[in-house]
Amino acid sequence: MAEQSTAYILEMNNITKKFPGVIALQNASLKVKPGTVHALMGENGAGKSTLMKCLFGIYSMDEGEILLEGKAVSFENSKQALECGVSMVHQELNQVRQQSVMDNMWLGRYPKKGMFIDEKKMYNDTLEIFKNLDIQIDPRRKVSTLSVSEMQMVEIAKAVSYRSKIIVMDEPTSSLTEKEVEHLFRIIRKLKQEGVGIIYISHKMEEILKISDEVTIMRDGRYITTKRADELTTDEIIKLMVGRDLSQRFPDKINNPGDVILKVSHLTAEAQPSFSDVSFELRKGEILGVAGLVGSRRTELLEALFGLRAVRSGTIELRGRMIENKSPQEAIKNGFALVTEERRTTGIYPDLSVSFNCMISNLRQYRSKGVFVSERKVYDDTKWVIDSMKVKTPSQKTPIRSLSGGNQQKVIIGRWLLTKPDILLLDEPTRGIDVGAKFEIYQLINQLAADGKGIIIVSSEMPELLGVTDRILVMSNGRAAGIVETAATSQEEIMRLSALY
Amino acid sequence: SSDTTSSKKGGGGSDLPMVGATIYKFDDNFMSYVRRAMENTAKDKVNLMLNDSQNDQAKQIEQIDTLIAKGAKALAINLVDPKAAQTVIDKAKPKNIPVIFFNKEPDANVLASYDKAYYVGTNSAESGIIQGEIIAKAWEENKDKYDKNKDGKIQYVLLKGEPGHPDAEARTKYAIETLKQKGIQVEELAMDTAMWDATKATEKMDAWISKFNDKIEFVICNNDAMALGAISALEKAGYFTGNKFMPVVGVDAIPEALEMIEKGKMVGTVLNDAKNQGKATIELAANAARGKDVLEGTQWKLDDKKAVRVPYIGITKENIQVGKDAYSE
Amino acid sequence: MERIKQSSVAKWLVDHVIYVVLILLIVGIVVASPDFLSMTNILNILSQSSSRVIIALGVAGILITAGTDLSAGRMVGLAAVISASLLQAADYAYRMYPHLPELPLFVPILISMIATGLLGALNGVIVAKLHVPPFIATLGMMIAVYGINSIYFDRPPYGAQPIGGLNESFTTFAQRGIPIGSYEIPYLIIYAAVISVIMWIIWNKTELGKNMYAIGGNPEAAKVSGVNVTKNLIIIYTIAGLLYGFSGTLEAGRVGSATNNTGNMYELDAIAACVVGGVSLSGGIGTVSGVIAGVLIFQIINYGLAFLGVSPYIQFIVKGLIIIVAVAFDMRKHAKKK
Amino acid sequence: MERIKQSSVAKWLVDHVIYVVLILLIVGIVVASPDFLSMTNILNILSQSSSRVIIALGVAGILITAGTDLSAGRMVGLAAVISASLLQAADYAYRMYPHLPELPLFVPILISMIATGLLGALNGVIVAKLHVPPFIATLGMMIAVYGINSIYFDRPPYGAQPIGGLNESFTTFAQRGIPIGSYEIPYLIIYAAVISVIMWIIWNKTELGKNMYAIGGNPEAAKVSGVNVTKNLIIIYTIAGLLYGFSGTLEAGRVGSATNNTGNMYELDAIAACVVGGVSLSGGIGTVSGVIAGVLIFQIINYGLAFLGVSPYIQFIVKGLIIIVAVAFDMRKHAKKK
Ligand SMILES: Nc1ncnc2c1ncn2[C@@H]1O[C@H](COP(=O)(O)OP(=O)(O)OP(=O)(O)O)[C@@H](O)[C@H]1O
Ligand SMILES: Nc1ncnc2c1ncn2[C@@H]1O[C@H](COP(=O)(O)OP(=O)(O)OP(=O)(O)O)[C@@H](O)[C@H]1O
Ligand SMILES: [Mg+2]
Ligand SMILES: [Mg+2]
Repeated sequence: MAEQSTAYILEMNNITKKFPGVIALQNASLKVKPGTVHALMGENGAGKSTLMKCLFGIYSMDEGEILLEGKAVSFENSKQALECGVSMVHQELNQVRQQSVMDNMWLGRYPKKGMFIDEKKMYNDTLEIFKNLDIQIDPRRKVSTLSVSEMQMVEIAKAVSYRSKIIVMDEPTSSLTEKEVEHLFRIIRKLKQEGVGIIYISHKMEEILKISDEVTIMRDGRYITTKRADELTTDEIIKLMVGRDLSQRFPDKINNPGDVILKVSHLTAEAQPSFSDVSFELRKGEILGVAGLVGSRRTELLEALFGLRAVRSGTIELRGRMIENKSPQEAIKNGFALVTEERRTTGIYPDLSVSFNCMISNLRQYRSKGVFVSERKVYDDTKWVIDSMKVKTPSQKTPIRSLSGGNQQKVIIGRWLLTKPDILLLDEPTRGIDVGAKFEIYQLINQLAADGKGIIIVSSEMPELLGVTDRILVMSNGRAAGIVETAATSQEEIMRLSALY
Repeated sequence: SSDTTSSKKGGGGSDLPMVGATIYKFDDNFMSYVRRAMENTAKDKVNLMLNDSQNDQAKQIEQIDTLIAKGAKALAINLVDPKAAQTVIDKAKPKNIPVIFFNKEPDANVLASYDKAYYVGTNSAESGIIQGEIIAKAWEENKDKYDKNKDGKIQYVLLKGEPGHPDAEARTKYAIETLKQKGIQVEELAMDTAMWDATKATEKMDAWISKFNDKIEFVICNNDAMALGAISALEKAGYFTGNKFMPVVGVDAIPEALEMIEKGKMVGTVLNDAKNQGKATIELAANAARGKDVLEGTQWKLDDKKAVRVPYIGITKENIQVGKDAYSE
Repeated sequence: MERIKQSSVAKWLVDHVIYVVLILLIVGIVVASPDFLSMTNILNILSQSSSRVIIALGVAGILITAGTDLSAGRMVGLAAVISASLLQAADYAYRMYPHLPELPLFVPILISMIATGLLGALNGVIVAKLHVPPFIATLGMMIAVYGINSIYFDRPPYGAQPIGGLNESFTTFAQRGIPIGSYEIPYLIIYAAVISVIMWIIWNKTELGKNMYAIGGNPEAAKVSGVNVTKNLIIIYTIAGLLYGFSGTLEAGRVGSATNNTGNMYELDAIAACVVGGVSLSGGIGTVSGVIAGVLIFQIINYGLAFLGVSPYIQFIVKGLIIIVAVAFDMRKHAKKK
Repeated sequence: MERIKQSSVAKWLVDHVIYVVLILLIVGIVVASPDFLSMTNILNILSQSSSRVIIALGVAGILITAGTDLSAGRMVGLAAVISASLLQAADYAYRMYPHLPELPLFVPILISMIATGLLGALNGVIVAKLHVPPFIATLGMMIAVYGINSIYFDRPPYGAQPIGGLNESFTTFAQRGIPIGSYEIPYLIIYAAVISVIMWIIWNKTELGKNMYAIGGNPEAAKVSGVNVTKNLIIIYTIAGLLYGFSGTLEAGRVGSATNNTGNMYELDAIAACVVGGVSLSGGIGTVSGVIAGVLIFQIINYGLAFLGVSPYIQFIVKGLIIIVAVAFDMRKHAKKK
């Protein structure tokens, strides 16, 4: 018995955790060997993050035991966890945006010289860590000026820098490009060699099979099974996660692009540096992908189309009519919808209910008797979102804050679908969404396109772009590097165009 | 309009000597009359710079710094906190600037410590004493009506101004002491602060009426605003109609209180003679600013404490005209 | 199943702890003084709470947008002074406007409400258009409104005298009530009830209300969701201004007089009552019933302590402690380690 | 290259607009009254700002943690009363403690600071341990401290009399200064300068300071990074309490007397000065130099308006408007559309 348990660096046995109205974990278990990458998989809301938060002292578990190197532990707070050699990359970015990168790196463990903080050491150590990990970010920059992917790299660097025995990575690659993912994998392999146990949570199947040694699968808060990664295939994992077969990753295309509905010509942003001289056309019923490296200004392009960002020059033509979209209200009136990239800052209303989060963009349609909002219609629409997107939530009244990350994302997509847009702008729409739900979202996108909507998807997942779009606009350093037909292109061509400027 | 601060806007340029004045609280109803009298007296005599100390002694000290920096030839100071007089003198004395304190009296030894310091005003105790006298007189004359429980004692409730405020403390203390000195037995049913405020007074009175009902025989208020608030609560509870009556007294003789006295809803109040306080203050200050003897060409006399005393006057229905005259111009 | 039911009662209690506090408070006072539980006291407390509820509902709307309003009290004062000055009885000797005919009641009320409504709108413009933080915008407004009110108030011939001698229709409007049995249900309570219902509808049933919660819940997201943040904020601040105006006229009528200091610091009481009633200062959260409960708690503390005859200084200490304890108790629903 | 340089000057100006406002304000007053620019006036303004800077620095630390402190003013009052009561001259007739020997200056200062420091710590405990929102915790404290102070203050034999007759060493400590040429640099300025330097070091060079910014910027992040949020908050509230205590003794000494009303509403001025000086009410942002600039702006407005002889009521209006305009101006650095 004793021998067996020392084989594991971490054992979590029969963990149960209840929240008001939901049982998030029910006898969940996880056993991690040193020097391995242990993938933790499950649908959105399966309880992966909750299990990790119990480990890290953020939540206290109701039942169960945690053994770290064979010794029972139960951390009161994150400080204890960190001190005992457990560190974590959090699913939701947890940084103090007003402070510098190095302030964030050393938060909670500042190096000191006498009474005072040793800024110089902080700077040098940060630089050292970044150099080791091959990250090019000035440690003195304010976090608020970083791009999402840069923030994520800083989070990873920080977790690694604790020199922990266990590193939990909860969807570390959700905002990273493939190049950066490769980079992360190099870091992980190095850590593995040093005997660190890594718990890796991700919804990206390719990554899992590539990097992990063992896979534990959870469903509905319960432990399902643990298997060696090389014994598994993508389809098997999906089957274990979802509980049924899912033979295809992408649904068959059913849309037929028609006439041009949106014509963007020589669009240039007001505040430079940003995108400039971007031209493209979007047809009715077409799904247009936007590819590019991080920082290639794809997000800013969508923001400009939606009236969130001022335009210096260029035109937007909707069905032959010049439009301006000076504000989101105007954009919505013109039939645009935008699912933003940063769910937390520009998407959810954390303390408000799922139902509120669904209906807020669609208020005009709920006015029944004159000025009053019809509860009935709100209820029905919310129900539609929950059912058709398979949102896991205890009720419509639950604050969205307590939903799992992926489920929050589904609600936001649902919110915009309710507005029945003609042109749907999606910025990384499947970030953090499980395979099953992704399939459902692709199906929805297909259906919308088949109904004659125009759809623009910004994505950093190449297979996704290749799997669902009709054409792909490749952005490079703020400029349009080219537009390719999806059926006739390849990953290599897109990569080449991305690096054009 | 009355809101000009200096009789010559901008101050500096005038060839009249500058008198710097601070008012402890500009919108205090009594001080607004003193102020008006000061402004009227100051015309063509001095260049008067008025400051609103907003009931904050620290602010007043700062205003005095400003006035001295601005070149005031004399100061007319309505202290917020009478014990701060020493600090004022410490600032004025080295620069040899005369100081006329008014309305709030500094300690005698402090006043004596600077030969160019004077006082114009009453003493706070007097308003309490006069209020006590009004109560005593009304009580003796209407004992059979007022003494509801016929025990010969006044069961009173008292609405106090801001605790710690010199006027509130003095009025409370001396009104009751005066009654006792006159051999009238008193019993305090309740005392609470309504912070000089009519609204708060109404609410406290609501609670007391509900609690004591007919046990209350007298309502004593540190000022008229609270008296009016109390009357409002009493009216709501059915007083002043039929033969249900409650004697209420205040201090200040504000117009509405006079009206209430005429209507018989209030027994009396105490008039503080604003016109003469303001006039005397400026006349003394003007003389001081010119380096003359402070009393030169005035009707005033100094007592042994270098103080000009302007008396309080008790106002009841009998001499209501005295109160009204204070508002006729 | 059994267990779930049990815990859902417990959950209800925890979620509505503020009502529990309210009841405990009443029980406490009644134990100390059994005659507290009289119809007179209840009506007194309700009518004293009425104008406060109206102010608090105005402030609460702004708090829900993650704003704040420090100018509330001064606006109440302005409205009180304006309406009192226009509603003095014709035979009163010290009228501010000696030759003004007696106006029908609604005219001065309307004028007051328009004045404070416009100032409220100005608050909204400063916050929403100039992006001045609400704390500063309304602090500046609070100071300036006091200045304006003082200039209006402190004028010859009577100077800074309380404006009294209000005409009968006005005092009736604010002081009397509907006789029911041997009691009179004060009109004040009815006004507060009507306004509470209107606000409940606005908050829960209209686009404006939903937008209000959205703006407070996440302003960035609201912008992306197509909420016209500027317009909605201005409307919300304007409504608050209108409520202050109405409440100010009630204050003048209720007390029978007004000064430029009427309403001083009411905003602090109102904000505190809102927070005690569960409105979040960081926005997005709050209910009409919570606000009403918060105001009642404050008023019961005030009234109860005076009724018990607690010495004034001790009253301050007890009041401070009750506020803290009540909210600490309420916070337990969020605070337990998850 | 040329353009970049140019725009970086513009950027600096936009980022430091508050200093530009300060200078514009001074220029404005000097134009209206050229004799404003005298050494006396400058020293007056600086010494008047001194105790306010000390209070504002205490409040600012709390604001940076996304808290607030409404009890600051009342704590200042408590410290003023305590220190005044212990520092009355031996020959003064109305001493609170007739038989107390004249104490060395530091004893009463220390006692006052310990009292307010403990109350500050209590604020911290209520906020950090009981999770009461800072607004309510410190509102309750503000009311309770006033009660406590009043009980201490209003005692036999002299009752609620302002505490005066302070001994010479005390008034010297707060009213005098170091003679330089024909002027005297008030000690007050030196105290404020020393405290500002200390606070600058704490905020920028110590772990406590970094944690303070982190707690305000993102409390979740601070917690998961192993920051002991509770402990740090309690320390920050305690430091604020200590500062209020010191400032309170200075107030008593400067004014030469103290009452239970000393310090009333100082917190509002302090919070406003902090915000004008760029401290964010939502936490995480603020600098010592900004706080000092904020206090100076307020004091220059106050002093300048009085110096110009603007009528008091008009002063309120002008002051309110300047505050709004200054901050609106400052906000332009954030508000520009992307
Ligand atoms: N603080 C909370 N309060 C209430 N319920 C919660 C809370 N946190 C999580 N839950 C619930 O617990 C369940 C598990 O959520 P968790 O975040 O662990 O899922 P996950 O597996 O990480 O999903 P995802 O892949 O979407 O991140 C969900 O049903 C969620 O609604
Ligand atoms: N160098 C930078 N400095 C400051 N902010 C940046 C920088 N690069 C990117 N950002 C911010 O990050 C966000 C995303 O950037 P951008 O549009 O350039 O990238 P993207 O290619 O769209 O990335 P993604 O595909 O991940 O959305 C933008 O809001 C932008 O303001
Ligand atoms: Mg998760
Ligand atoms: Mg009797």
